Amino acid sequence: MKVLVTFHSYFRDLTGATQVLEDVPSGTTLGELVHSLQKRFPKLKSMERSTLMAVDVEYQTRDYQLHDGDEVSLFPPVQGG
Amino acid sequence: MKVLVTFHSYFRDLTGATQVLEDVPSGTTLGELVHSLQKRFPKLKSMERSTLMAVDVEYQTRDYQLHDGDEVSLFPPVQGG
Amino acid sequence: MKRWLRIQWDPIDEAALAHERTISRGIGAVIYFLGVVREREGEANISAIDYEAFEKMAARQFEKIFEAVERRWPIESVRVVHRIGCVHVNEPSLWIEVTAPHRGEAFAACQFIIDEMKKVVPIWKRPITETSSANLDRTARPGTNH
Amino acid sequence: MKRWLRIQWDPIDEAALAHERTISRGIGAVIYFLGVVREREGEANISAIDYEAFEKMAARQFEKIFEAVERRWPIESVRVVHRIGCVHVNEPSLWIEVTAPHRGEAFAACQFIIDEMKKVVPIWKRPITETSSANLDRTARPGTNH
Repeated sequence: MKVLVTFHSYFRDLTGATQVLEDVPSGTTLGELVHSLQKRFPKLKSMERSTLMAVDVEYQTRDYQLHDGDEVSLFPPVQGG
Repeated sequence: MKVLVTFHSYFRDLTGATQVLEDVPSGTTLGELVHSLQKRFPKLKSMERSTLMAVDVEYQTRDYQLHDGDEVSLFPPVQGG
Repeated sequence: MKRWLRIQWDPIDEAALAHERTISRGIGAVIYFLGVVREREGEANISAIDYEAFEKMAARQFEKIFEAVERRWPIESVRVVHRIGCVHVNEPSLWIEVTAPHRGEAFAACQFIIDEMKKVVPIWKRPITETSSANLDRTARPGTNH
Repeated sequence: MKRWLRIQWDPIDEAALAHERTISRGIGAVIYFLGVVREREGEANISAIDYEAFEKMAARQFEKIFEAVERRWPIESVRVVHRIGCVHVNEPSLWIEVTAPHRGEAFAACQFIIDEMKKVVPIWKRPITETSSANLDRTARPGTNH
């Protein structure tokens, strides 16, 4: 299934990408997706403990089961204000 | 010695007066002055526990020793805001 | 700490007050508080509150509050306006502005000013109901047809 | 509870926002908070902050904060404006207004909104120093000569 991943803030700099379209097996979790992205983008791995994950407009945890067409966002800690 | 007493807020209504000029013996305390005013204005006596006392622009307690020319203010609890 | 107090009969002009604000490049937080006259005062519906101040003492007591604020928090400026006379429901009787490097101290100082004011500043209120409003002569501003 | 959110590139127009305020006759307290960009960001002196938002998610997260406010306090209205793009030192990046019957709940809700925003609303900042400001192309507003 296809999952669109968007990087926000300096995660764009770490990955050199704004968005990547991923093809993942059915049943893949958000944690597994992030793990595979960290392999491809080693600088993302260095931010592992500061990575926030969302699907559509809601925060999700690593065990979230992805669905075809999900829009995933990865970003560093937020800093509004 | 002469002391000018001003009543604020509904203490004016209780006494029927805005100001009274009092002639008191040297050494009189603020408490003694207020006591004598409560005799003259019985409705003021009923507010005894809710009476705030100031000399010039500072709060004072009953044992404050009055001076000639002091400007005393008596008023109910404040309600700014 | 910059301090600025006005006890005034005129309506509080929020736009003008905001326009007059100056802040240094170290300021991160500005708080405004508006105290507004509510329709409900205790059990009764009112149409206005008639505020009275012992102005000279009110100014001194505010000054002492400002001194306490300065001792406790790194506040850059405090401005306070308290209106007196007849203030109708929905109109502000009190306007406070606090500017500070960080919001924590700005919120703390602003609440402190209000709390202390309600304890020590000699201002009193008289609720005006529809029936009592015929009897408002004594609230007239001196020298004006208020 | 009335809720109103704007995430905008344009400068925050305090006067217009204050002018648009409507309050019922039960309101006793209005609080405004302005978050202003400070010159000092950590160890460095900056000239501006470039704010970026994931807008759709930011709107949803603010909505959840507003829902939490409504559950906890009797607030009449909340209005929030967060500016994005390049905000210079001394300019506000955040404007919040809370109206409520009493000041206690208004102060509590206003601080809660800021605290929660800083935890969950996807907005990020990039400090702009004099030397980095030549490199501001990507902060340009889409479709304008910003």
